[in-house]
Amino acid sequence: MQEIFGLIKEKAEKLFADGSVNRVLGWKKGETEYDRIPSVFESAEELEEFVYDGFCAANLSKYLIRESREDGKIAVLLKPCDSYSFNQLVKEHRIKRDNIYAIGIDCDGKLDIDKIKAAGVKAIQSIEENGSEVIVHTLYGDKKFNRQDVLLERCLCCKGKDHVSGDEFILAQNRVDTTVKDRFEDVRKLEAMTPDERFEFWRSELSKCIRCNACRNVCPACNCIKCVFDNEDSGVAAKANVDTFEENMFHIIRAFHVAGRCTDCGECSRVCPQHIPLHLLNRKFIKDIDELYGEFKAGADTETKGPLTDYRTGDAEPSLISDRGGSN
Amino acid sequence: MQTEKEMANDIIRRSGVNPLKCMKCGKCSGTCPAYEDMDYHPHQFVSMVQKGRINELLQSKSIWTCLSCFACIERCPRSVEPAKIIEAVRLELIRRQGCNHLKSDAIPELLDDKLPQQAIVSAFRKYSK
Amino acid sequence: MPVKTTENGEFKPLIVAFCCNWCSYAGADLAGTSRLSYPADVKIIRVPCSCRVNPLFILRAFQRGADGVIICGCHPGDCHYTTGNYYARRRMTLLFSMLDYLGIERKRTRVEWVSAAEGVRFSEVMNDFAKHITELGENKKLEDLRCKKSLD
Amino acid sequence: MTFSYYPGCTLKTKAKDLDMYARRSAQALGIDMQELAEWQCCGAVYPQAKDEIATKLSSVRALMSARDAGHDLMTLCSACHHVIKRVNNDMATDTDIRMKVNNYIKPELEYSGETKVVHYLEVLRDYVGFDELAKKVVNPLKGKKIAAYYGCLLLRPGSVMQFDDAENPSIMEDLIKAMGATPVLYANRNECCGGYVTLENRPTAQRRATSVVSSAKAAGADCIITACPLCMYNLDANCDESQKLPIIYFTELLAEALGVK
Amino acid sequence: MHRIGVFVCWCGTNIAATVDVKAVAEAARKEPGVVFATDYQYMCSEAGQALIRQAIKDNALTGVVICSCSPRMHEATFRKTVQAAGLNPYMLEIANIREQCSWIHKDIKEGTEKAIILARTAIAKVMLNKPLTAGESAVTKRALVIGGGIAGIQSALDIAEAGYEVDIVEKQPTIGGKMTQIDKTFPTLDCAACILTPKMVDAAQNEKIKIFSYSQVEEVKGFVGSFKAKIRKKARFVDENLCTGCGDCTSKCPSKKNKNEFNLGLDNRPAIYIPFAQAVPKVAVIDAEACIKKKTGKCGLCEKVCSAGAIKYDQQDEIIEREYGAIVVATGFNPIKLDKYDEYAYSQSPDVVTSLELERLMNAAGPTQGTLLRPSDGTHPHTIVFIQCVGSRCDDARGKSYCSKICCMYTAKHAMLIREKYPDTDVHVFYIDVRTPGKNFDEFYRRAVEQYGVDYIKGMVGKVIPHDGKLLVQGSDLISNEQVKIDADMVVLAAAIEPDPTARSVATMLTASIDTNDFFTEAHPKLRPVESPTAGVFLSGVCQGPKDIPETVAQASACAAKVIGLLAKDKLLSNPCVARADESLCSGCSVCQNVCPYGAITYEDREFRIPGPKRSEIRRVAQVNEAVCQGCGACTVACPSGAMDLKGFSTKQIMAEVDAICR
Repeated sequence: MQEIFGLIKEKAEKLFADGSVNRVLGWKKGETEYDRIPSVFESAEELEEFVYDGFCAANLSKYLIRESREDGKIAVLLKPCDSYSFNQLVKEHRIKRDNIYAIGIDCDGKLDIDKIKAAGVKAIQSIEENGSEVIVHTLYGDKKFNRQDVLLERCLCCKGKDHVSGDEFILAQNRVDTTVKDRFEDVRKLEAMTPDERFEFWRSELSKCIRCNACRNVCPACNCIKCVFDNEDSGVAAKANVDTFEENMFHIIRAFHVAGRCTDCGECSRVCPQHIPLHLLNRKFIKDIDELYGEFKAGADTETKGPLTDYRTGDAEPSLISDRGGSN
Repeated sequence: MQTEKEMANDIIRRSGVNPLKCMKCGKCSGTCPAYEDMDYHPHQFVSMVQKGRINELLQSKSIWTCLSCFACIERCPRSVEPAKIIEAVRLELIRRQGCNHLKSDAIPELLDDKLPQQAIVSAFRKYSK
Repeated sequence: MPVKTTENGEFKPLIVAFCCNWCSYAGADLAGTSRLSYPADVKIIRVPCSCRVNPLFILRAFQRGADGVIICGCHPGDCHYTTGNYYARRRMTLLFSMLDYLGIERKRTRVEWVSAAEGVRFSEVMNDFAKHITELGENKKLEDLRCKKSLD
Repeated sequence: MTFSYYPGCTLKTKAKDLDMYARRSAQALGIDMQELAEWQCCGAVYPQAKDEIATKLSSVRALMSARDAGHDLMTLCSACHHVIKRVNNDMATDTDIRMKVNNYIKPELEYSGETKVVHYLEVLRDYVGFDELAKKVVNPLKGKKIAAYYGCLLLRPGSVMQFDDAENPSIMEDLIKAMGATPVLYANRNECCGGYVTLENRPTAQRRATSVVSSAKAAGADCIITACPLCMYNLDANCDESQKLPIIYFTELLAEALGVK
Repeated sequence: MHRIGVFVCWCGTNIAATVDVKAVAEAARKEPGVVFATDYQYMCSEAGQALIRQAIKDNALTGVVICSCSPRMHEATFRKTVQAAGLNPYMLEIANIREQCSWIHKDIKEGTEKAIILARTAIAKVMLNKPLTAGESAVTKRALVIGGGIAGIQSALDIAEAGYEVDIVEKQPTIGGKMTQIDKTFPTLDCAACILTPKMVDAAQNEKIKIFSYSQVEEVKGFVGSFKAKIRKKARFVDENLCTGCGDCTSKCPSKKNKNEFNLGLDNRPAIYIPFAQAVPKVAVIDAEACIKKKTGKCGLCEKVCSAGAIKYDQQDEIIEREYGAIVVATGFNPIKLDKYDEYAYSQSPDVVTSLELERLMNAAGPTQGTLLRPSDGTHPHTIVFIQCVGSRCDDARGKSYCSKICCMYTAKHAMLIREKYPDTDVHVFYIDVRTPGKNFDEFYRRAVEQYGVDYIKGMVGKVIPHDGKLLVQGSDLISNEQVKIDADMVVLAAAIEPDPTARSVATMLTASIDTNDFFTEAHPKLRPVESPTAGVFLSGVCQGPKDIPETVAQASACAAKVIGLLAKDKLLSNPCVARADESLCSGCSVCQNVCPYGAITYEDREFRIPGPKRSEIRRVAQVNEAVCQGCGACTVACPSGAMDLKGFSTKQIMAEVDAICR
């Protein structure tokens, strides 16, 4: 990844030098060794702070909604999975494609600091990525991890290392495939539970919600000018959960609103301070859509009609759901 | 022992053919190059399997005379694929013990020195299990 | 919060029915004209088309104490607006599946296609749905617990 | 132009000529045919039933070897081409068969139909190009009236084989033209010769073979070319004496035209 | 401040017998915002309506709820009532306490309770009602007919007859369409030209009708009542106003070997030609690809012989802009190409022909002057085989899934005509089913069998083998359970018909919808069969689905009636309960546009103030064309931000209804 970092930086400098862009959207270091903040660099000098490593998980495409409306051209760095969100935003006319130079960059999976911390690592000084190893230097000595063991969940069911859009690509010679599980595995587990078990599962998860709106703010599909839940006129506006159903309602409707548009980038779950597995709601919709209406990958292109704005005369009836076996 | 209906269901499942798609136009039989060597013809296979008349088909000469030329599959306007049904009926029979149609000791007298290997291989695959 | 028991203590469910103006609402009218009864628990809201039914309405009804929600529209292919019920069908299928996934009883929601001529069917559908909801009992999982407490 | 090559059983025995001339011509045209190291007989008949798994394994192994070698898989015998191409299609489109075969073989990397299967003729058309081929002809077969016999296996079912227009193919006629000869069109060129039943039901095979050859003869052909050893045998051995025409592998004429016979 | 009045109707005993109407009025009066509530025996009576009007005035009501029968019964009545009292007609809600309450419940307590809830729900809704005004738009009193076949001509004639202007746009050099190529028509066997050409002349001579031949509609903008169309008039290199149709140029033209489209390529025509003798307009046209002058600059023979001076080699395409109130789609059909059906040897033998080609081979103006001869050698055929359903009723990618509907009848016609004219010719027809629903149709088919001895064989042909100048037809006879082989001289294929290839682009242009086969979709399959779902666009003829001539003409006239009904109006009043986009919330994502069945939504760039140094930004936002929107509400649910709402059924209103029921 080190050489990729170098290549990207070199490219960014060159783009500034030949004037083809006036800004670059990338990541810079935050307060900690594992905190990486999306950032707009406005000159080659500012690129000193630029960083690309295993913690640059943030999906930058959403920032383009604002940035692509600014003057001049902006270069953006897109990991393969980000390129889906990018396409989806182009499809929805939310970003101005002409003002963007999209660089597809290599990704060998992003690291989950919570998994590292869960292994009892404290007082982190620095983190070193070395091929399939991650070495955490702490005040109390080094701790080695197998990279695969500390990847974000979403990288374990990576949807592919190929970009679906981009003007140029900076890729490693040997591309690492991090896929080890089917992304619907966890959805299937939940489906196999009894309704009461599922209810308890979600009740305990969703009741943790503090309505901080981090999921909404990070989600590239949640890009409304004003969210219905913030709109006094919508009849559902609520700043905080007034009853136990409020958070259900918020999350169901949010998942419904992004259904057929969600690219499964997994940012919602990554940023949730309460660690609610929100991506399991989105994936349920994706799985249902795939099974009922044919496989659909939001953002795979910029033309295909989304499944909720399309239909077949022979579509399944809703009674399919109530006719499912089991209790209730 | 399976009933005819059960056999028919097995044949339908094994062949992957939906006989209900047939509109009974007879094009399969119209195009079949082995028609004259058959007692039951391709269109009859489709309708008899649909009706569950399997025992008659198991006795038929046709399951051995189908040339596997796929003309019926290619030309069927309803994508019914009659050749697959015929093969599924044949399998219904030859998968039973002792029902191999071609016995290996019968081979030598059938050979001539030009006969290609694939003639023998294919005959075994088609007619024996 | 609505009172959900009769004088002799039997459970009386609260059912909201969304009916499209052109087929199902007319079907309900025909049921009335033909004096075909169904439980008074069913309250109809008129919408132009089944595609006007927002998942928000359904969740709101549950939140406010409904025990069952049914959406009725024209039969697929007969939509007054040509395609509305096709979209409604996809939306509701996915929503219902999600509610099931969240552990909410899957028989509390239903979609039925009822034409303007199907007065008999409308009353049968409503009788059947009300029966199912009555069997399921009160919607403990989804109702507004806060309101319930204030009743105590 | 490098291909993994699957010759098949008959090309190692009775149809050595088909193979030999193909290799010589390929060399002349700059095609590198790399025979798969360990191939097994494809079975010569495509098992159509959904529950036939074992009979598809040898084809899948060949397909996997080609994939691992990183090449498209070239075939020459019509029967092998038919069987392997259709099994490949099953692996790509039928999840049930794919799962069962993979469970059985347990390969390191699951196989799901990635290999492209191309027939030698398709290589001539799509990779070499008939115009290019014509330029390399040193010995044009001027004046020869040649009937192409396609048979069933290369063409049908058209939706899977994707070889040529299943009812009105032209690939072999185009080859004949490229070699400087005159193609003869006749109606039975894509009708069955009855080859599969030659062992079991010779009278049918005789009737079919005669109808094919006589149709070509009536159209004025001097000879018939084919890509299939079974058709070759059948059209020759089972044709009525009065109707006989020379039956030749297309590769033999190709080698002759290219001057490498 | 809301001042709501509630009026509870007894409907005689219809309501009052199972609902305590006084209790309902009493309960309603206690609802917040209600200032007046009363009950009356018959609210819909003149006295009842007077009571409502008086109460509105006396109490300065801002909204009205009437608890009565179904709104489908009297909503319109009561709207007029409240309007007469000075209230906006949309400040009214009806609580249906008859059909959906008193008539279905027997227990008065239960009925009353439910009626109170229904009243409460209507009150909750009316509190959020907003005054709505139906939009008005002018109607341009002219219709555009796209396609000049029999369907288009008939629609145009009928519209013109009612006194309205009509433009016919036809892409060919002459109007007339497919019917000009047909020899005789079933089931009467009268000559197609004899009944069609007078209509073509009528159209040409009608003052109200303007024919744009050799032209295509390129763009349509606007909406019902006021469409704007751009028509490309292709250069024909002959001045239409000067040409007299004398034909001198065509006989002198040296470039003679060009496929004659009118005879389906069965013979040739010169580079400058008049499609056929009765063409309308009867004006020559130069085929630029065949013309020696156009290609090389040398020749110019036609210019020399033309005494009218009509030849204009440098003529350019012309774009004409016209306005219309209504559009008729009459784009028609074509037989499918048969190159994928070569088991029937269509591309291998000239003696295998399509049914339309046979029409030309039997027509007096055709390549053989009406004598049926084999295209290969010009001899009389003695055995002819007809094959039905070629490409129709197919499940595969080669053909069409539908029945082409006309083939059974025209094949019976062909068989009958051949047997009559050439009794020594054997005719065999392979069929799957013979479909003859139509007046005198089955009788016609039976005549072919019983009177003319046509041999109908139930079964399909598997292969046609050209052999020794003959065609060996091999097929199955399912009745006798045998494979039959017929040595035929000619084979005629009943090719499936498909919509004209322009259908798709015309549909896109008009935002009219088409089905998976490219046939235009009707607004309602049973009740609005000649209208497209897009207001102001009407369907005539085969563009909507396979039809024979009588059906086409009937539909064309029905279509004209609809157009006349529209053009007769001076102003169009639109339903005010339509969608509205809140620009401040719209993110321009296009999701609403994707689900709109009417193409009522377009996008515009608007400037918005934003915080920050830039102060403003341009955003793409949705606009609803209120004249086109029908108010289904599909967009409101598709829109995640709630920017799209439906007037009269707003999200807030429906939520209020839900809340009122669950209270």
